[in-house]
Amino acid sequence: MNSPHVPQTARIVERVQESDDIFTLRLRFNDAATQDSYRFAPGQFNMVYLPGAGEVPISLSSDPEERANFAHTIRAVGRVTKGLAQLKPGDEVGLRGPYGRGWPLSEAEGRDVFIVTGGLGCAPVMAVIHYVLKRRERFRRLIILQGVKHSHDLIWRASYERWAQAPGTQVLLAANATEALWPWHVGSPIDLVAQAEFDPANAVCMICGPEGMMVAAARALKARGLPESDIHVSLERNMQCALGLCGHCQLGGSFVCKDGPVFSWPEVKALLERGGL
Amino acid sequence: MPPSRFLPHSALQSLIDVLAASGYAVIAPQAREGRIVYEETFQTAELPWGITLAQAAGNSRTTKGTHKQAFAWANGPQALKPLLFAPREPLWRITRQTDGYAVEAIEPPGRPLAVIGVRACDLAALRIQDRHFLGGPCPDPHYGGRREGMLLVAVNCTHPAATCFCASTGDGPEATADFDIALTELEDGFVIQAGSPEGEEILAALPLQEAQAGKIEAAAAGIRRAAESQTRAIPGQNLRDALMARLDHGRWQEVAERCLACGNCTMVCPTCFCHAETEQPELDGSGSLHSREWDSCFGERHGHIHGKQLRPEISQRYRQWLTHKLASWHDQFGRSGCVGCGRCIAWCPVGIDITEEAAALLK
Amino acid sequence: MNRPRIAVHKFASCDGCQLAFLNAGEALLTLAQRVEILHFAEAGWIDPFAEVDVAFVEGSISTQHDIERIRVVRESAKFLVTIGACATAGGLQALRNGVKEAASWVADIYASPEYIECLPESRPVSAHVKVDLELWGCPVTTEQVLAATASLLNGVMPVNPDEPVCVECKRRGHACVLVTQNAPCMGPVTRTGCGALCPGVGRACYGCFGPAELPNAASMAKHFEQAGLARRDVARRFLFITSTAQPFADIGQQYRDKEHD
Amino acid sequence: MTKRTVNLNVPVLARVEGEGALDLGIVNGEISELGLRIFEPPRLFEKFLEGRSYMEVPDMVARICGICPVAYQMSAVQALESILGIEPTPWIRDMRRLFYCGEWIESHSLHIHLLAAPDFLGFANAIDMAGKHPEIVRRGLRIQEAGNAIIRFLGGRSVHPVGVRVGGFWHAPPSAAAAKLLAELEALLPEVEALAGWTASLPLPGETQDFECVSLGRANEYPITQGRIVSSEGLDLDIADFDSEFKESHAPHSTALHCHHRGRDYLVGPLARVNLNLDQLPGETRKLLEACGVRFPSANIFHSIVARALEIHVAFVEAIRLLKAYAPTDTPYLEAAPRAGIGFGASEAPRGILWHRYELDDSGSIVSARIVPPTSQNQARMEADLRTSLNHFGLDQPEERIRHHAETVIRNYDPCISCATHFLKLNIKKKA
Ligand SMILES: Cc1cc2nc3c(=O)[nH]c(=O)nc-3n(C[C@H](O)[C@H](O)[C@H](O)COP(=O)(O)OP(=O)(O)OC[C@H]3O[C@@H](n4cnc5c(N)ncnc54)[C@H](O)[C@@H]3O)c2cc1C
Ligand code: SF4
Ligand code: SF4
Ligand code: SF4
Repeated sequence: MNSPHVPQTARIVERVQESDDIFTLRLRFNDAATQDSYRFAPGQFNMVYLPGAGEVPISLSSDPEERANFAHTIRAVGRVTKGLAQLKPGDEVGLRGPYGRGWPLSEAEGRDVFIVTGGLGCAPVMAVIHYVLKRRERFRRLIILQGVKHSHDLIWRASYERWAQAPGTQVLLAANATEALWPWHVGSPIDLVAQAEFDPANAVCMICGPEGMMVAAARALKARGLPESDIHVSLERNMQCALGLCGHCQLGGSFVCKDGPVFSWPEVKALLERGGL
Repeated sequence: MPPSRFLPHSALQSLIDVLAASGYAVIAPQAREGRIVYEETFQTAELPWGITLAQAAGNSRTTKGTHKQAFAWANGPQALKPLLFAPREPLWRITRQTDGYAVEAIEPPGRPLAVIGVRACDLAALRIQDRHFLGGPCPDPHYGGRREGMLLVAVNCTHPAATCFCASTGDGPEATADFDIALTELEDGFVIQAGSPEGEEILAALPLQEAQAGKIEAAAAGIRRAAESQTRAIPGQNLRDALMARLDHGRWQEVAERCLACGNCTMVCPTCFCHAETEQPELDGSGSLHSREWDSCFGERHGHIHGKQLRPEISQRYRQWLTHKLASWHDQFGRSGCVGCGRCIAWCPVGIDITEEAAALLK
Repeated sequence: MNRPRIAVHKFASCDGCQLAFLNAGEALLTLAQRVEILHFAEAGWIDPFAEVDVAFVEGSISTQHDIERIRVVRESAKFLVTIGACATAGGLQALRNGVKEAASWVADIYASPEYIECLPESRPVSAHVKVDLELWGCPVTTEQVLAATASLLNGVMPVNPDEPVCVECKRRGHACVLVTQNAPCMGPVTRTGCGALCPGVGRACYGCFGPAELPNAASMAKHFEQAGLARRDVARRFLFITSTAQPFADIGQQYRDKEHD
Repeated sequence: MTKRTVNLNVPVLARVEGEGALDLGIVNGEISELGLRIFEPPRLFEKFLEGRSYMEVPDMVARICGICPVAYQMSAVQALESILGIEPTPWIRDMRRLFYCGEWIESHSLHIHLLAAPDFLGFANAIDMAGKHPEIVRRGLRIQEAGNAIIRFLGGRSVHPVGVRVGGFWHAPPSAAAAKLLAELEALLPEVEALAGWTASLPLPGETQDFECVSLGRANEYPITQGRIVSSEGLDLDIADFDSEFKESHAPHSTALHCHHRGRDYLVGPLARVNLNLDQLPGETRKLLEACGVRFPSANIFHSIVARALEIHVAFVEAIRLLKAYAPTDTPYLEAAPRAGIGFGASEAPRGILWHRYELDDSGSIVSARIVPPTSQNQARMEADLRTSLNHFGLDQPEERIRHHAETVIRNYDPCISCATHFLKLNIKKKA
């Protein structure tokens, strides 16, 4: 039986501790043919299976052009992710994927790309940042707006600093609480939307983070004149199967696992603004 | 439609025998512990002869009546759903190897079932479940495996319960499609009809009689009466926009005071498909079993994302259920998720009535 | 590699939860191979002060000595799991809590009450020390305890299902006793875990696994009353095996206090 | 030390298995002080039974003991049915006997293998013993599980079973479940037969003592669920008259009550039962008994373990007989309107007579409850035995050996104080 429920084994080739509780696993399918034919788009995710514990949806955080392996950047928060955090290079996990609809990158070509992330949201958009930076000529300005709860949650700080220097790139960082010598904004990332330099008539915005923050960011962007249809968000819902069968990820008429996780703002606006759905 | 014929009660056993001889495990209704269940059956004597069913909101009683029919009741808490979408089943197993793990898919036990006594509402629900489990980009092999070999013997409903409202959803009481054989029960036997080549083949092996016009008319009248006798109704077959416009209605709070968040309505609903996956690691560390089980949008797991419960209130969970069933279902399946079987009304311990709630919301 | 060390401690209880281990059959031998058991009096290991990775605690805290002992257990364990209704909610013996006459009961029963040391209330372990995992049930099942252990051995926090009994009842295809018999079944507000045993034998659940995740105890109580139960009988449904667990405690109290309304 | 003896006719607490300790004083080579202390905190069951409905009693009293909940349920329903005027049908009586057999098998096998045998073979616990004798321990665990399976068949689970109600059982299990269980039991029977001989072959201490055996009897069957109270000294008593012959007192060093027969200690439990009911043993068990080389009645208290193994066999033979004849019924229970009255129940828990007395008011609420469990009946006997056997053993022995012997003596009774089974604090005060 060829069952879409069943994961394939993959091996950890590298593990990087990004912060206290965030780590990146570089993985490779054990089966060479599977690895060779594996393709994904930024914004898509895999079901990562910790043997004996269960599966969790995790976005792909590496560049889709890398063929030898791919990466997941994971925050250890609960049962499965804390278990995944204990794995070492050489250990095996199970994987199924990729699933879902990724970011609208072809739509973004030739336009400003505005990336807004909050909290843990950075991982799913990391693949986009890499993607745009590697193909810089295809896009106009790149604005990266990242908000974290505490400044020490900011991972890849060196990268942000480097990107901030790159031409046509603006980096805006905010933290609600900070250590000494935090050179960036203290407070909500939404405050920084006003400082972003982009052309609302010719930009695509991609937002990822807690729902409340996404709602606030979308409002602020709209206030800057960006049409709602150019705003895209990546959603999180409980996912058991990621095949559109288990019903846990439903939001209105959509299954986040297959119709999302990336949605255009008008598709989900009404439901997200209300909450409890 | 091929012509209707007649199967006297006395020859019903031949239907079971022919099905069994064709390799099917025969599942048929039986009266047990106050309700109707669908279980493997060998003898017509095991059928609920003379049983009547009285249902009301939060209430279901079977009694032994004086009549001589086997199908003079509306439905039990479950029919096809557990036979196709198993309440709990293993999906795969891993075994620890010296270096890593081996993963092995677990096949569902393959045994073709012939189900006698399927109602029109059950067939409508089946079409939805078929579409959900088999119609998407990733068809479910477990559901699919069971569905493939299944033979359906429908029985038109002549005795709806007070909780039934299939006439208003447009799904019954007559089975009009997707069955292999359909029966309509009369005093002394059944008007019988094939709905597929497989059904036709089975019929050919039965000692059938010519159905006289009187019998055919009596059968049609029975079904007509069944539709007319339904007292409940859903206030409209497409409530999508009306309900989505009422997400802040005060009724949600009101129903939440009564609703136990027990999930019974979702468990008995023939169209509900939610399930969760579970893991059972071996104590000796040698491996682990991964399974799935029915789950409900009234449970914690359904709205859990780490650090947050998306629907912490009973009002939100009830709203999720009702708006999914009657509103967003239209986006997913092009129709309402309610087939009018009334199960959620009868099996809700506190008798919450979907037709009444929908009506109150529309006010 | 060192095997993880475990201890099983007993406080005021019937011993039934420890039987989850002792009745495990072959799995008991497997367990003893995977872990090092340092303290488990009923099974023959005595070292109450041993430092362990996981301590399982059965029984409620009901004497001053118990309070001191549970603190030691907490300090010497990395992970503390309560097993059963006594350790998790005070147990049936917590029925004495808040009863005015309870103070005189010891004197009524014992000839030399001065020798009997006993606090006025029987309380859950969590009332005194931090608990890492609470396994409900009176008693806990072997499957529950071994699944939790297997998960911990795997380095992962165990899943602790909290859905209502009804969901499991329906999975198993039992007849609903509320709907078919008007029986005062606690299943809709009770945590799953037993396998829906009571409805499975045709009787009402009496709530021995404690409250489910989002129990609407008020509606349940009202329903029992409408179904013909006297208020004191409604109170007794909630004030039973896990009488200190919320919201059972409040609803039970409410119905007991207003017995004659 | 003076013991105050008090007659208790007020409701009495339910007892406990729990923490036990032994206080032993030795002066000039003589025992000056000996007290088996049970200090499990009291749980006051009999008190909070008051005011509850009679229908709740089986679920409540089960919680007194996780090891013998069936016994508590069976004594209780007997007492309550006698008040309500319910006369159980043959089906109900048979199923109660079957149910109870499950508990004997489970409890006896657990005691033999997990608690007692390591003493005789020199192991600290059964897991260590399994290292050397894996097949013995595995056999024990299998037999124990068979007992649990019988309880589950009628009760849903083996600890605090839910299948019992006043009047009978909540439901009659289907025939298929009975057939499956029967097959399991039949397959295990040869192992059960081997077990008896194995217990008799253990290096058991040998001395005999003089004690009175008390059990149920005169029921035309091996006593399990019912009977009159009989003894090796000719007692033959209706269970309602228990108080006329037996007196409970509170020893200050213990949270358990001690029970005496006419001021003397006495023995209840498997050895007492076998000694008093040899003529009621099934033929197959008699054959086993004769083959095992131990002569019954036996005055060697350590033959309790052999008696236990023989009773496992009795329970298997009975369970197989009852399951072979099993058919579900439409009336698994009888109902009666509540009424006021006083009723008594006594059955043979694995550890001996478990006696209950209840008073109901006319609405069926409990007015008072009294429970006398076997462990409190054996308490005085255990202390007397300790005195005798320790003297015999030699009080000049090293402390460690005295302690081990004392523990072995206590454990042999299978007292239901879980810690007395393996957690014995011995305070030895030796004076020159
Ligand atoms: C499309 C998508 C992409 C994601 N990408 C990333 C990522 O790149 N990096 C990252 O760190 N996290 C990501 N998450 C969140 C991640 O899935 C959760 O943090 C993780 O499931 C928590 O599991 P847990 O067992 O550790 O937590 P627990 O709280 O113990 O959760 C128990 C179970 O609930 C489910 N669950 C809990 N939280 C979520 C959630 N947020 N989404 C879906 N199911 C959940 C899982 O089945 C989980 O095992 C993503 C989520 C989604 C839906
Ligand atoms: S919603 Fe209720 S009436 Fe409609 S199909 Fe489901 S169970 Fe039947
Ligand atoms: S509507 Fe009824 S059946 Fe559904 S969750 Fe609420 S109380 Fe339970
Ligand atoms: S159904 Fe309820 S009372 Fe019965 S065993 Fe389960 S949780 Fe306990």
